[in-house]
Amino acid sequence: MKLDRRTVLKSMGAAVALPAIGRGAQAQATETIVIGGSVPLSGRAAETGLNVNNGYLAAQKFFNEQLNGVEIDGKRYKIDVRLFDDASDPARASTLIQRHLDDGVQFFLGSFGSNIVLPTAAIVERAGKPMMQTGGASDQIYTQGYKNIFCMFPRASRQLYNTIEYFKVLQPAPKSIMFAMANDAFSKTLAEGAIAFGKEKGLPINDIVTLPENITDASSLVNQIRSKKPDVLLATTHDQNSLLIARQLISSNVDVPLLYLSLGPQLKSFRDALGGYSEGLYFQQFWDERSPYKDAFFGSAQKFADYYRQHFKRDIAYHTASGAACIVAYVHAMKAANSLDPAKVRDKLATLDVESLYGRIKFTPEGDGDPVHLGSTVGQVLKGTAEVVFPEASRTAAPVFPAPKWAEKRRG
Amino acid sequence: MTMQTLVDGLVLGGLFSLSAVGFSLLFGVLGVVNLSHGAFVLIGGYAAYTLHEKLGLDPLLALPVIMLGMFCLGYAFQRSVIQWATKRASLLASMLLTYGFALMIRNALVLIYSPDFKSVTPAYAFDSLSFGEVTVGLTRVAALLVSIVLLAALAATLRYSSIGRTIRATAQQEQAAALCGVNIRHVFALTSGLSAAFAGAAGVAIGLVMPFSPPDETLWTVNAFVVVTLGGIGSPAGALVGGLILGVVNTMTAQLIGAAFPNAMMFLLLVLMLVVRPAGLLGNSFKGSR
Amino acid sequence: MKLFVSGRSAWVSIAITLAGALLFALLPAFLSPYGVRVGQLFVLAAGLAVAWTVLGGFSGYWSFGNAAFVGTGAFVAALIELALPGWSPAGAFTVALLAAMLLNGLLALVIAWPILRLRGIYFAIAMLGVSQVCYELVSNIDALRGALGVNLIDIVPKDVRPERFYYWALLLAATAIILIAICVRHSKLGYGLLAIREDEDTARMLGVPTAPYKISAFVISAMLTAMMGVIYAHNLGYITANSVFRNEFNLNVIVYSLLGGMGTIIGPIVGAGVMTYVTQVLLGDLLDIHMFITGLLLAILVLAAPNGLYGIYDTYRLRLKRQKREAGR
Amino acid sequence: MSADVILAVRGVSKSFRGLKAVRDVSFEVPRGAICSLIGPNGAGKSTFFNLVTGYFRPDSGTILFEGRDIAGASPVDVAHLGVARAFQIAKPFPGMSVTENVRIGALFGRAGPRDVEAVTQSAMQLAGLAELHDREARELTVGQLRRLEVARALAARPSLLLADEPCAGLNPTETAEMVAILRRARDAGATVVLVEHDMPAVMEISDTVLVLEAGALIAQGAPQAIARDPRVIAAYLGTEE
Repeated sequence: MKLDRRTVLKSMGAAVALPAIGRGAQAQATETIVIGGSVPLSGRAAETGLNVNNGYLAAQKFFNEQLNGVEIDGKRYKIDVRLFDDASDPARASTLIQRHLDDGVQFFLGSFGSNIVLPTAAIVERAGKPMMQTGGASDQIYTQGYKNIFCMFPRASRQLYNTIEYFKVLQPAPKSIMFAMANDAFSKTLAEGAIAFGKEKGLPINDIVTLPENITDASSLVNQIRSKKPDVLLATTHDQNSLLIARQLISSNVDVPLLYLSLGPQLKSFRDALGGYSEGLYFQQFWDERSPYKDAFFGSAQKFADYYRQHFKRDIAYHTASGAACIVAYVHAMKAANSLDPAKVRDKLATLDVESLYGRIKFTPEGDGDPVHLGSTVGQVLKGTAEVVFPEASRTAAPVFPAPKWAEKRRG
Repeated sequence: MTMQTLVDGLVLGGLFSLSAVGFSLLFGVLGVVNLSHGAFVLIGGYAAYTLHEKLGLDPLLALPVIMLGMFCLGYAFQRSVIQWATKRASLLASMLLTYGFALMIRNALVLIYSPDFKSVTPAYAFDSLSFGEVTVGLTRVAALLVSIVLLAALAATLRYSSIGRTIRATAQQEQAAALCGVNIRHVFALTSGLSAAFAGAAGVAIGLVMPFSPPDETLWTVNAFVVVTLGGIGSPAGALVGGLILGVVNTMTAQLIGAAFPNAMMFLLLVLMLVVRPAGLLGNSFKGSR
Repeated sequence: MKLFVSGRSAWVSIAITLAGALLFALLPAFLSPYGVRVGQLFVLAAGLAVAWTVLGGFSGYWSFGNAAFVGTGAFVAALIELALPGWSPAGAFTVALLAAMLLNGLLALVIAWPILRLRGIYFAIAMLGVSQVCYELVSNIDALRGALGVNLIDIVPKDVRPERFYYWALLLAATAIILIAICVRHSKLGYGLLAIREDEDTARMLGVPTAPYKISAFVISAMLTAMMGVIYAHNLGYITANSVFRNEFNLNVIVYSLLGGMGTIIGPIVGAGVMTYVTQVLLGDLLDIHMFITGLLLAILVLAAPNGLYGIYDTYRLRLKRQKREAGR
Repeated sequence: MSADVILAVRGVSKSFRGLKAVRDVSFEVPRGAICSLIGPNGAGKSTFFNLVTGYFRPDSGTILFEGRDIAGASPVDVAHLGVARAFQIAKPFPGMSVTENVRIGALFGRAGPRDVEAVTQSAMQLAGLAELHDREARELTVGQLRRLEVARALAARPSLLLADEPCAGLNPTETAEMVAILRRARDAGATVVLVEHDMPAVMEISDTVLVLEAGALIAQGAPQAIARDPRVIAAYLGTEE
């Protein structure tokens, strides 16, 4: 996975210089489309960073090895994804993105974390190159008037629309809903968007708790739940914190009829850690490998997952799929533009409407994912697997509400 | 509800105490501020995870093994690296050295275990104990007990055993101890070994109670700072007092001011304490408070 | 009263600094935009490190919490800009910058009195605590927007490329910091601080008013650090508490000084240059082990060259001097 | 108190955790004198210096410097009033040149800002350091360091110089040099109080000798008289009990 600077430069030269100079001389050499970008492989965001990273690389591998590259305007190209670790440091990310730009990279992939994505997006936007990303969903990115930045997710404040719709149709209707949000840009915007939408829909959102970004103890949240007895707890927390909250709720024997942890139960390691207690937990489901999506290259979501598992050891996650979908989106746009001109590819990205392994790729005019097609569904852990339970159109299983109490699960 | 919060705080405090006592010992005896302490704590946690996953060994049974391993690691760390740094550079510079090691350990943990969180969940991880209105998770109670037993054992070792007496004498009068034929390097390394062993034990207890991932090392180093500053330097009692106070402050702040504020309160307390009484409530058990 | 105690060497240093700054100002003409961005990182690092040196290097009070001033400066500026919506970018920026520096000076003044009574490791810990408190408060108080993040106004003139503009802005600020550091070093204040570093009790007996001197240095250091923080934040354009209250800001400034030479002004500049080159350029490609290598470098630095590059040069220089003297006899 | 008494100590006591380091000591030092403070180790000589320079606050008693009570004043204030101290273990600033070291003394002493250079130069001249002006402090020998220590103290233009064992560890040539320097300092206008173990030097230089034992002043007078005083001899040799 290590990149050698010399090979980077060499292949950049191939990608950039050759189309301009005579093509004929080296017609037999395979040309490459270089796609550059950064991911956080160290620091707090490394966990998701690695998923995004693997998604990018899996798609690259698939296109190059299974499809022998991609054909655009009658020529075959290999895809060359060049990534570096930005260590979640925005200054480092900006510097290294600039290096890619200087080296002539025409297409970019995004990092993870809005405070990294936004400064790098500003640089790429100014240079007039497109950026496909799957890690910066905070609303701030989409209020800058950027034209070249596209995200596989809807902006954070719109991501829980389906979830709120689901709460609306719950029977019996919940009498009180509690929100707990981690204190970072993403989790906060996610929750605040949902709260605003929920209140608009007339949901009884009675309590809002802000948690630190990283917690070592969730007992105060547990105590509040114990005393207020909400019917629904929606926690927008990252998986490590979600697990801590779940464990403390279980061991304190405090039940919530609908426990929704936005990040966590999607992961197999999370469900394994909780064993039988994970049964009935709700979560934000962006993607499931069993989704009936057709993909022009991979075939289907399921086939992508199978391919990934053959070649990568790390568990698959929805960020893996959305990462791969970034490359797929690029290839669709390049084919549609029949060109590798970044401005033309950008125009095709903006009007893209195509089904992929990750879902129907369609962006809003501001560049974030369409909230209907790329928004999240409501997931629930049922019989140990992560199922989609809402909206009904994409349902893989019927929801269970209220979920069984801890005591029932303890008995087995 | 207040009772519950208090108990939650004390239980959390037990973990803080155990996680800080090694740091405190090293600081008190050698004057070395070990910024890789949190990384040592995590090594203990990951060791417990590995033994539990691969051999099915219960973390509480694995505890002595891990402490022994960590003791050797700490002993070697002092004899090879820290000793060299404190001799050639300053104590402040040795802080940077240990920061370098923290970075290396953290990176190594990411490479070995991936950046994903890990958790150790034995069968009893989800059980709880109830006393009237108050309910506490069983693993948390176990962690608290481990803390108290180990801290008491350490206190007894320092007070009554010959090794403990030598360590205390060396801390107070390094040169005098050397004149009396004490092998200072050996004693310092023993202290460092003990420090690491207790860091490892804390890692096991933490692993039992909560999920962890490599970036957490910063958290446990910083917590150790606060505990030591609150309680006092170099003594198990200081670590216990500091840890329990910190735990209670943590849960009480979350309950009364807001769940987001325990950390702010904790550091505010740290700064206030440094200003009012830099050597902590119980003072420096070795060097006489300033 | 005379500005400088050791007048000649002060003016020589000032001249060298101005010449150097001019040279650096011309560099973007020869560098790729990437080179300019690396230049930004270097100038930022050098400015922060020299600002740290005014207290840490001169007086020996090692602050492990200068990120407090970077972050507080950045957020004060951002929030003030939010409060001045109708203003021209240049006007709003100027007000924000001055206010950020002033407020950080005040913050430093308020905490200086209790905190500077602590010495050595206790001062270091207390500053670490201060930076954490600032971080936690900015992240957790909604009005301060540390968690959600905040956009800063765009102050780049239309026909200037942003990487160049910020390179020059950071360079200008860093030059100002270096010049101020030189003035401090060669003034009575500087001599007093050096005396404090060598032996605070002796300094007091020589009549050095230690408390006001330490506080002055602390306030200057905080204001200069905040100035860098404000420009850095504008360069990013959007910041969350995590972007500016970075542990790296706390520790790297010390690393630069140690590497280059503690207590000198040239030391942190050289250290910043070397470390920026190594971590951003040499290790820029390494995906998963750059943190490991940075840690290793730190360890080697402390173990092998505890007095830094300047220490190596200094030993060599002393030996030359001695040889010359002996030869002259 | 007559005008030519520069330092008057009245009934000063100081104890640490019950240990009486200085007990009820009173004496006067006339302006322009060289006065030596002798006594066995632990007799309280250094504590006494620390009391005068404001490093410790006496438990009781007054210390009048030029008629002003300085007991408990801060070291900085005491220094500004004109009391300078040369330490037993020389504490120069090692990374600085000899000139810079002496200059710090001048800067924070009583010379006007415009006179700093002149004062620095004359103090170096007086201490015989002119030739070593660009040498760095860490390059100096023990004897040179001791002279640097005195020069730095003198550069403050003190009216009272407290010298803590200026001759300790010096060879006879260096000791003679130091005695000459202290004489020149006195001639330049400073009253000198020194703590010293080197008896020949004490006998040669002192106008008055004060003897401390176990914190108490047991004798004072001209050097010859002190040398014959049975209490002093007993204090040094130990009484037969």
